[in-house]
Order: sequence, then structure tokens, then C-alpha cells
Amino acid sequence: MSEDAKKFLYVNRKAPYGTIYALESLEVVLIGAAFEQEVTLAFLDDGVYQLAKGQETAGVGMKNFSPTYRALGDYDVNKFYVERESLEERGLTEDDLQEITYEDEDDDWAEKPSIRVVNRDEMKKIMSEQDVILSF
Amino acid sequence: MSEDAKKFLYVNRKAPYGTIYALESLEVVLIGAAFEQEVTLAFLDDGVYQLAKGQETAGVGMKNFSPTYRALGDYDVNKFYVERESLEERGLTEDDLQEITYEDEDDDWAEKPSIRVVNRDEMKKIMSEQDVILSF
Amino acid sequence: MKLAIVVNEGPYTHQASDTALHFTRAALEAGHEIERVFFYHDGVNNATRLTVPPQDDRNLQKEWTELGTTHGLDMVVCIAAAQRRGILDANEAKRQGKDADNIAEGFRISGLGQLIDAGIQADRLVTFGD
Amino acid sequence: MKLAIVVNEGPYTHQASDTALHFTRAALEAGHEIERVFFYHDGVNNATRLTVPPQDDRNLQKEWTELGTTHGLDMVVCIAAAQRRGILDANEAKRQGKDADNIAEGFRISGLGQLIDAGIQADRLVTFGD
Amino acid sequence: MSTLHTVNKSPFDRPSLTSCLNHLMPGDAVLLIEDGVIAARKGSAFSSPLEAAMKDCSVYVLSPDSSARGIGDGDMVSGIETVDYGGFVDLVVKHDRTQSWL
Amino acid sequence: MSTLHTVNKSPFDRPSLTSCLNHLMPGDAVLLIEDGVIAARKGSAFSSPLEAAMKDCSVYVLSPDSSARGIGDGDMVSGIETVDYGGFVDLVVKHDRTQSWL
Repeated sequence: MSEDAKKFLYVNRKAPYGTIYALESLEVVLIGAAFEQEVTLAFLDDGVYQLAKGQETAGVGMKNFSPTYRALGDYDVNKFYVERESLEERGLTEDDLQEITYEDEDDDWAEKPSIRVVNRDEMKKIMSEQDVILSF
Repeated sequence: MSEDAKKFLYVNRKAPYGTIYALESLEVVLIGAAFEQEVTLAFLDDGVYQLAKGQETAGVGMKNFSPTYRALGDYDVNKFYVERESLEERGLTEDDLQEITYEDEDDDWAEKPSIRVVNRDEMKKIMSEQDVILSF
Repeated sequence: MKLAIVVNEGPYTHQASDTALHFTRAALEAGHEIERVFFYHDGVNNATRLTVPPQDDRNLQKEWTELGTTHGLDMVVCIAAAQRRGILDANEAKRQGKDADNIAEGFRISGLGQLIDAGIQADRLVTFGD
Repeated sequence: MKLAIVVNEGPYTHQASDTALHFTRAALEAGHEIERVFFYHDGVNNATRLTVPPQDDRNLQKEWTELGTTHGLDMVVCIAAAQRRGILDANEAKRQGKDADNIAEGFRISGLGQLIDAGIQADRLVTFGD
Repeated sequence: MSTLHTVNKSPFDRPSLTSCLNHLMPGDAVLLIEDGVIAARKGSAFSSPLEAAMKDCSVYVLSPDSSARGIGDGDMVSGIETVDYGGFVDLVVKHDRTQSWL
Repeated sequence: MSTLHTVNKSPFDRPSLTSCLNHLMPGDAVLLIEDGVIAARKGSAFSSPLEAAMKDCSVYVLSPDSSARGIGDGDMVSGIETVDYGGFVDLVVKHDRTQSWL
């Protein structure tokens, strides 16, 4: 990553499928990964449902794009911050989210979890450290 | 009004200008007035702002359509039910709404108020008495 | 039973069009009659033949057109809402001095009266929106 | 200062396009540079030249086109979002086998990379949406 | 005479479910569709209001929508019934009117 | 280093204002635009949260939007400042980043 890389934050606050924002946010993340910037994803409010385990979309006739989140590690996108308070309000725990990992090149390619559940105060600090915030 | 007229309810729950639903709801009401059905308008949640007094839209460059509500009496649309609880939550009272009247043909064309502030229980009863409910 | 369907949002952005399509199919399978499908607000955007969704995604305009033509559905696009959003048939394009039109097969452009009329004629009216 | 503007909703249905237009005008008046205006999601619908808003209403496509051509703004419509929603230029129409196009003057169709690039180049990025 | 109410938005994102529940009459039915199914997940802030509503109303979930969002039948507040699109049609037919809480 | 937060939805219709206020850092500013101005009306359920936020953050309202919704300057929670589109641009420039709570 270059010295003058900017910090990009993608803020995801909407549930998948009911609206297209989650999918079209993911499309930006995929394209953005080629730009060698520092990328962070935030999932809060209903956005936490984007990472829910066991999504089955055959019945609604829409494409299940949840596996794509698991591929993001290969593009150096491995900072997925999920807000704990948002999970709790919705009756969800970290176990209800799919497992997403990446291989850490700085640690002998050890497999590490991409998802980090943080509380609201940590999330607010993460938000305050960005250069560019894209909201979906 | 014919014997077999249906009862149409227009449910308005969104603020004006931020989205087009309030304006396009009003356009349906205007066209619908020609159909000799029994028409009732319900304003609840942010929909109560559609009737707010003193709307000035020059700054946003949009057409101020609030005067049109005052013309509906001429088309026999004179039942505007506004939910009291929705007003109160928003810090509004009936005095913050524009005055809308109609002439009652069954009472020697006496001028009467079209707006009736009702509580939630009355609103729920009004909703339950309709044939067709159009939601905006 | 006679059902009227109202679709208030465009394809893909909101799920409303998908749900309305699945509902309409299920109603036809159950032997009900569809009085009319009325497209209002951004729902008029379901009627453009210019969409090119990704290969691995559904094509909602095509699905509506196929369902409509197979079952002879009356699929009406509100003229006022359509003009605001740039959905035109050949007649409207000519009348408005536009050099192209974009309406898809199976849809017709008409007035809001068709929505009220659907409410009067149908036994039930169901709205799908944002 | 260099500003990037993102418009995520179509005209009329949401106020986002109006606010973005007023904001962009004010930024130009204050002497700022507009790095790019990027239209994403339903925002691509601002770029159809087929809209016919009522006579007494504003014409948002025309206002964008005028502002863009007057000030030489780079107004980019996301290609993937545009294809899903039926916004095409002549090249895309040909490539996709469509018999019409609808893009308005002043807009160009390009990839999502232009959004990221705008974020990198501009000092500030402001998003207008639903 | 009863009403089928449809709610298509998450109760965390819109007031539609809350407004809907505030306007139910005994014997009415609520059908959660699209993002509205998020309300059905047990242990959420909306479990209690739904349970209260089920005292004199029925609550249904459109199962293709709950499946899409990873909400299994066992994850739902007990007492909620699932229907498919055909069941949605039956509910519309069975009730005298449909009110969509958009 | 501070952030300008914009909120364009009514706090009664979306959780955006609440989420925004929950993620403010001291010195940040909140600008209410479009239907977001509904939060500014005094005596509403959101007056207290806004007053609390104003202890270490600034709150602004885009006046063309409040005027459109019939909310006069005297109708607003005290301490809120109004700006026009030019003032909106100045706020964007003055803060290090803009976060839109959509």
C-alpha cells in the first residue's frame, strides 16, 4: 500500500435483498480493492444482516451474494467491523454471522478472522479516523 | 354518491418534499374525486407534516403543493383525519396545521372544518371500515 | 376472486417489484383473476425495455412482459409518473418531441383513473412499495 | 478546495438530486472546484433525456445538463447501475443490441472506479441519497 | 370483517411495524414480508410487541424472505406462522381488505 | 480533526439521527437537511437528544428545508443554527470529512 493511501470506510446500515444498497455497496468494495487504498467495512444497524449465516435466496429468485464477502480477503479487504449493540438489539450474536477469514501476509500467512465485533465507542472512533466515508 | 360507492382511504405517513409520495398521493386524490366514491384521507406519523401551515418552498426550488389541500373541499373531499398522537410526538398541535374547510350541502352550505384530529383508537376504527386502502 | 396489484417502486432498487411478480404468479396459479397491475411512482421504471441486468441476475422487465402477455394481464403505467421519470411509448415520445421511446411490450400508458377503477372493480387491492 | 459529489437517488422521487444540485451550485459560486459528480444506484436516472416533468415543476435533468456544460463538470453515470436501470448511451445501446438510448447531454457513462478515483483526488466527498 | 396488514420494512429501520401494531383490530392478521421479516427473529427488541399482538391477532412471515435473510423457522418468535407466496394470496383473499404499511 | 455528519431523514421515520448522535465525537457537527429538519422542531421527542448532543457538538439546519416544511426559526430547539446551501458548503470545507447518514 502506498504511503499516501487514503483511508476509505464503507458504512453498511441496511439489510440485504429488501433494497439493492448492500449489493451495490459490495460492488464498489470489489472495484475499490484494486486501488491500493486502506479499506475498512463497517456494519451497523440492519447492515449486520448482510453478514448473516445461512442466507438462502432461491425462494425470492434473487442472487445470493453473501459468499462474496468471504472472497474479499483475497483482495486485502479484511477489516469488517460489526457493531455489537446492533447485533444485540436484533437478537443476533457473532455465531449468527458467517465465518470470514483472510491470510495475514505479515504473520506467515496465518488464517485470521476478518470480522471483529466492536462496541459503539470503538465504532465511533474507527469512523473518526477515515479520509473518505461512503454510505450505503 | 351512488348506492354501491366504495369507501377509499388514502393513508399518508410521509413528510412532504423529502420524497414524492405526498405529492403523488395528492394527485391520486384529485383524479379519484371524479369517481363518486366515498373518500377519506388519513394523516399519521410524518404524514401530518403534509398539512403544516406556512410551507415556503422557494428556497428548495420545488412547487409548494400545500394550497391544493384547501381546494379538495370543492371536490367533495372533506374528511381529513389527523392522528393526535402523531402531532404530539412531533411537538405539533392543531394550530400548526393549515385551516381547511368545505361547504356542507346538507347543512345550507355552512362552512365547516375538513380536518378532524382523532386519537389512535378512532383512527384504527376508521381504517377498519374501508373497502380500499391506498398507502403512500 | 378479482385482484388488483399496485407496484410503487422500480426494479432491483427495492424488492417490491419481485414480491409483486411472485404474488401475481401465485394468484394466477390459484385461479384468481388479475383485474389490473398498476405501476405508480418509481414503479413505472419496471416498464423500460432498455435495462440490461447482469447475466446471472433476473430480468424483471422481461418477467413482467412474459407474465403479462401469457395471461393477457392489463399492465398499466401511470402517465404522469412515467413522464416525470422518462418512460415513454412511441405516441408520447412523438407528442412530447422526444427522439426515442423506451416502453417494453406488454405495458400500456394510461391515466391515474385506471388505479381508482381497479380499486372499484377488484375484490381486493394489494400494494407493493418502499 | 476540490469536492466530489455522489448522487444516489433518481430525480423527483427523493430530494437527493435537488439538494446535490443546490450544493454543487453553491460550491461553484464559492470558488471551489468540483472534481466529479458521480451518479450511482437510482441516481443514474437523473441522466435520462426522456423525462417530461409538469410545466410548473423544475426539470432536474436539464438543470444538471446546464450546470455541467456551463462549468465543464465531469458528470459520470455508473455503467453497472445504469445497465440495471435502463440508462444507455448510443455506444452501450449498440453493444447491448438495444434499439434506443436515452442519455442526456453532459453525462458520460463509466465504471465504478471513477467513484473511488473521485474519493482519492478530492479533498472532500459528499453523498446525497435516500 | 378483518384486515390483512403487510409490513415490508425492518422495524429497526422504519416505524411501519410499530404503527401497524398500534392500529390492529382483534381478528386482524399481520404478514411480515421483505425486510419486514427481521421483526420475527426471537430475542429482538420487537419480540414482545409481536407476542402482545398475537393475543388477538395472527402474525405470519413470508418464508422465502426469512430464508433469504438467514432467519430459520426455529429462529422465530414462537406462534408466528410461515407462508409462501400462495399462502400470501390466500391471506389476501381471506381478509376483507389489505393495508400495506409502506 | 472533526467530522460533518449530515442527516436527511426524519428521526421518526429512520434511525439515522439516533445512530448519528450515538457516533459523534466531541467537536463534530450535525447538519439536518431534507426531511431531517423535522428533528429540529422544539417540543418533539428528539429535542432532548439534540440538546444533549449540543453540549460538545454543533447542530445546524438547512433553512430552505425547514422553511419548506413550515418550521420557522422560532420553532426550533434553541441553540440550533441555520445555514443556506453556501453555509452547507462552508461546513463541508471546515470539517475534515463528511459522513452522510443515509
